[in-house]
Amino acid sequence: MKKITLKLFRYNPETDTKPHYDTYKLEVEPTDRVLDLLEKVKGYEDGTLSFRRSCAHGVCGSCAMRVNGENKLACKTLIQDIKSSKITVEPILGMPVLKDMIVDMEPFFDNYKKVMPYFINDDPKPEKEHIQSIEEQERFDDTAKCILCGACTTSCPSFWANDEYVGPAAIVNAHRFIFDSRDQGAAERLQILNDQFGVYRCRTIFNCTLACPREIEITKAIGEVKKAIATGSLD
Amino acid sequence: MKTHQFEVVVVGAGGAGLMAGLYASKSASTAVISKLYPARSHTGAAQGGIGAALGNLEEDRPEWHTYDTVKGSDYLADQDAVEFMCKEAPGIVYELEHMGLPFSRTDEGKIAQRFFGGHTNNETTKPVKRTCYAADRTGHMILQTLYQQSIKNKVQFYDEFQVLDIIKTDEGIAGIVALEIATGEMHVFHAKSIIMATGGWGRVWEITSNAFAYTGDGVAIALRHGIPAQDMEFFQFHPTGIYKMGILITEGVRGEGGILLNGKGERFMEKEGNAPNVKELASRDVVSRAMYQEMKQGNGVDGERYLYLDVTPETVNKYAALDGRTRPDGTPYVVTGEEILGKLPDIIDFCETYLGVNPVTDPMPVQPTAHYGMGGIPTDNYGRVVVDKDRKEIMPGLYAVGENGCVSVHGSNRLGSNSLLDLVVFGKFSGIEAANHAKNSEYIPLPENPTEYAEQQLDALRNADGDERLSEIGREMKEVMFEHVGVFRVEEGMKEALEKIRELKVRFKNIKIDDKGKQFNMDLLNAWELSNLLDIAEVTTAAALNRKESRGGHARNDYQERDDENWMKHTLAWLEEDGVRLDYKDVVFTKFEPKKRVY
Amino acid sequence: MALNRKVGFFKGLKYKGGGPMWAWVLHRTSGLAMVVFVGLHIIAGFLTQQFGSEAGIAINTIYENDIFQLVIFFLVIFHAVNGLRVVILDLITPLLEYQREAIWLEWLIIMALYSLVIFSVLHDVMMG
Amino acid sequence: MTSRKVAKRGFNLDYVMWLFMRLSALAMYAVGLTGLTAALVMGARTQTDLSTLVRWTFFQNPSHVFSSDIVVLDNFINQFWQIMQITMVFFGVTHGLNGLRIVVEDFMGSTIWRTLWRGFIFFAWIFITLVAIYVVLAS
Ligand SMILES: Cc1cc2nc3c(=O)[nH]c(=O)nc-3n(C[C@H](O)[C@H](O)[C@H](O)COP(=O)(O)OP(=O)(O)OC[C@H]3O[C@@H](n4cnc5c(N)ncnc54)[C@H](O)[C@@H]3O)c2cc1C
Ligand code: HEM
Ligand code: SF4
Ligand code: F3S
Ligand code: FES
Repeated sequence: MKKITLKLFRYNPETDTKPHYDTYKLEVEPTDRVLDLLEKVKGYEDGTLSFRRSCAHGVCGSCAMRVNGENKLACKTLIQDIKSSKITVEPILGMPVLKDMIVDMEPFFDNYKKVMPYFINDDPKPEKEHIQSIEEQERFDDTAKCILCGACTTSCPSFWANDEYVGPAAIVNAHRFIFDSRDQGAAERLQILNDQFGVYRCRTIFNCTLACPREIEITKAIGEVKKAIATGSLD
Repeated sequence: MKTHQFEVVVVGAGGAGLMAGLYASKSASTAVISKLYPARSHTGAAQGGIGAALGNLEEDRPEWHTYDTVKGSDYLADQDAVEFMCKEAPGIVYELEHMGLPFSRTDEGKIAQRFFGGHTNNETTKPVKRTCYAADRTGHMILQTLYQQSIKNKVQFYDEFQVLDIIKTDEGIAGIVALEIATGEMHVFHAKSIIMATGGWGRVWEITSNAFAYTGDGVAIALRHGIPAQDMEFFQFHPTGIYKMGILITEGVRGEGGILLNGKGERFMEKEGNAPNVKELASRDVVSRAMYQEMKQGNGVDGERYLYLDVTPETVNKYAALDGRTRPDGTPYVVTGEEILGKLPDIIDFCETYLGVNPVTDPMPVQPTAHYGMGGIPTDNYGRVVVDKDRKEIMPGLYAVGENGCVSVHGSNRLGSNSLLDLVVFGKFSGIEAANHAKNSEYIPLPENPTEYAEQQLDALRNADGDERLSEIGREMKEVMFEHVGVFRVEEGMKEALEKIRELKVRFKNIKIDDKGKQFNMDLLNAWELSNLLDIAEVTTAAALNRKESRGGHARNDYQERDDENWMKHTLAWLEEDGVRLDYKDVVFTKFEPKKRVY
Repeated sequence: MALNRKVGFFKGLKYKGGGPMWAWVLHRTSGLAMVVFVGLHIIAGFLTQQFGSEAGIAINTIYENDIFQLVIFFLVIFHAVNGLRVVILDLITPLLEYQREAIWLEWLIIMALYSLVIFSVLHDVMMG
Repeated sequence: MTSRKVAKRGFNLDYVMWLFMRLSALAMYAVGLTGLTAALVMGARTQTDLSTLVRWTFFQNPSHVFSSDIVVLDNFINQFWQIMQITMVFFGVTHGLNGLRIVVEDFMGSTIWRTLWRGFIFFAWIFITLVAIYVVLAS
């Protein structure tokens, strides 16, 4: 058992005009997740606390939040991995806050949808599977891991500065298809990303890569997309 | 209140809901309604893979798959449905691949396949590589792929809308009522066909691999409308959940050669009475029970309630040599740490994050975890809800697929990798069927006040100003269910549990809801979800109490044998004012006579 | 009502992004500082040269100040070295994997160069 | 792995400027290092102070370093160094002002202020470049 102070961002649109912070003192196990603490507060202290969660083990992407100033999945952050005994939890930046930790994810999904995030191949379907070598599959394996949690885009200073930027998550998902040897939509996607608010808004700041709970090499993926636009080659 | 009209409304955007939505939207106006963003659905948590007899690595046939599934189900599955599913399997896996699903590949560039418990070559009875996978995130890839295709095909989504009720008038199903979570506003979806695909209810139990959102909404809503739930006593406990947390360690780990060891370092699965033939690759109920027995005999690690799952190369290679295991080309099976890392990246990540253990160098502490509901809303092969015991009476316009439906292809125990298959196969056919139905029928007029019942429920909760804490009731339910309606069951325990559930239901009327607002009132919705869990817990316990035999996921200490004479039948349970009413329906047999199940 | 999504500069600075984010912030600041510095310098030179303007001389006198020099040298060195890191990482994508190492290396180089500067400036000050 | 090609994309200011920022950075390194080496070779090694050395590095103009101790200024008074100076000025000023444009556009939506800033930056660019070139050629 360990004593910690939990400081939570609170905002209720129906009663508050501006946000404030609430502080709770809790006894926790070192192996508890930040999500467990939120559940504890919600369950036993204040039922109005609102946040999204579902899978509780870092695969659904519901619970991206700022934990001690850094984007994390609340369900993938253990107390023992946080150095300080004071834990501050706030909503992710750059999206409108709707209530407590809940932000409006629509702008995020709108950007995602802009890059045509779906498989395109108009050839007649083969009788069985398309043949794809192990190496060809590994080419986009990293970016196919994305769970659309939004931690990357909302940690990107370029996105904070200009929210018209499609953001790293959208580029990651474009990358997943651009470099899929079975896909035929690469040219169109690159066209979309070669835009004022496309891939060149990325300033190689790396916050995204550091924030990604799936450990996707986002900046590298963005770099590869930039290179594909510049050279016209997908290798 | 807002009203929308769609020919087909799909409730739930997991694998089953998305597949149904995709197919329905080809010919009918379709809306997919989900309380989570589609990409958050729990299908994304599925790890190991999807079963289909492609035979990419060794000989395999859909008939073998059928037999294995029937055997795995302890002969309780309806064999016509199983045959149908296993025959469709290869085609549908190719279809997923054509949608862009990034499967792992064989050296030849085909879809890779791995071992999974209970899948065998029927001629040699050796395990067969039948489970198609994308590393250890097959479910994630299926969910993403289907969501992507839905975007491509412009399927209409209503994200973060919680469905609270189906509108059932004397004439039939007229639509559903949903709450827009962001605003607290009620929406009525007037529809000709409703497809329920709301997933499972593992949150009834304390240790579970299931998401917070797995609260059995679909089944509970159906129960409240006098629709029975089938085979609810059969709930699968997966052998390998992370100790205390329940997070799943895929069966794929054992498929890749992982070994279960007890506190003394013994490989207990090879003991007589467990599974001397296929050992770790026996079907899940068998392994879970063996583990439970080990722990009960004090063979847990350090006397605690967990065992080791060991996939370190030394252990894997040692036992692979003892078993004489070979690669497809006949060379001995030898793995390296690299290879394990490549095939199970997420598992390794989970273990490092939550346990601080690296599976490539250390064994993982595991215990059985509540995983999958074999039961659900009874349906036929086209997802149509069948409400009577003679399979005659279907409820026009109502469909159920995925984990909340019960076709039944899993009987009393599901084979690993058969659920993802179930989702896409039956999702597809119910989507087609629902659209057909819509084309050939008229809208049933909405009643005067369609949201009345849903609103009553919510208001009752909102205004409940008692002193019971939601979280406390939930905790007590989960504890008693895990203790007494878990891996092993006995009469007294289940009676105690049933009593407890009923007591909790009474106490539930006296809860206190802190949040009185409209927007994102998760407090209120969690209360509503808990009421669903309580209903399901009651039905499960009542059904289990009545089934006086051991079969598949339902193992009783007081009736240890399978009793085909009296119990080769599906349970149907109705939730009524004064408790649960039970009845039974026959199992469909085609080819396979019940045999004793040995692995 | 939802809260405004705008993330102001200072709110953004509170994000714990680590080395690369601070490098970016400094890069930006130093870049802007140099624009002002070089811009004024050119104009000052022009004024002095063409019109013998007092203002031009005044501006250039500020530049002679030791403290000012220490600051501007830091900014220039940082901008140049960090800029080189960014250029290399951007143009040779596979190197992006080594970004953590790149940050270390960058600071090593900056420190080395900057100590030369400090040494030189102090030396000048001492020697009068 | 099969090699796949896609047509090169059309003109996009942000892409061009992105590339320009990087190339001009490299160009400035090239000019700067040449200037520095030359200054050191030609005597600055022993005779001059730091800020003068930096002036030689970035802008090798005799009038820019009126107090220089470098004895043989003549070596710097030729067309080669004039071209070097103009290159430096062009790249430096364009790089810097485009940097300013990027920063401004990051923090400013498509309002009238953005247009005004763009105009201001454009004229500043023309003005400073011309002035600097004049200084180079006139001295
Ligand atoms: C950890 C784990 C690993 C697994 N691994 C495998 C595997 O390897 N192979 C295999 O075959 N199977 C596996 N399974 C089983 C399988 O993944 C699930 O049974 C299956 O994904 C269920 O899919 P579904 O579409 O029915 O439900 P889900 O994908 O969970 O979707 C449920 C949907 O319903 C929505 N919903 C629920 N309630 C409401 C409501 N009231 N109103 C509106 N919407 C609602 C949710 O938002 C969600 O979109 C695994 C399961 C788990 C938990
Ligand atoms: C060797 C010298 C220099 C190098 C290597 C260099 C490198 C760079 C690089 C790589 C960028 C990145 C732009 C981006 O992220 O898109 C940049 C931006 C910038 N540079 Fe330089 N630069 C140098 C000199 C200068 C000079 C002399 C000035 C000023 C006159 C200047 C002003 C700027 C500004 C204002 C920015 C924009 C900052 C931003 O976008 O955040 N730079 N520089
Ligand atoms: S790339 Fe990573 S951080 Fe970004 S949305 Fe995907 S999973 Fe989340
Ligand atoms: S943080 Fe932003 S600027 Fe690029 S490297 Fe990541 S997208
Ligand atoms: S709850 Fe699913 S990612 Fe945290």
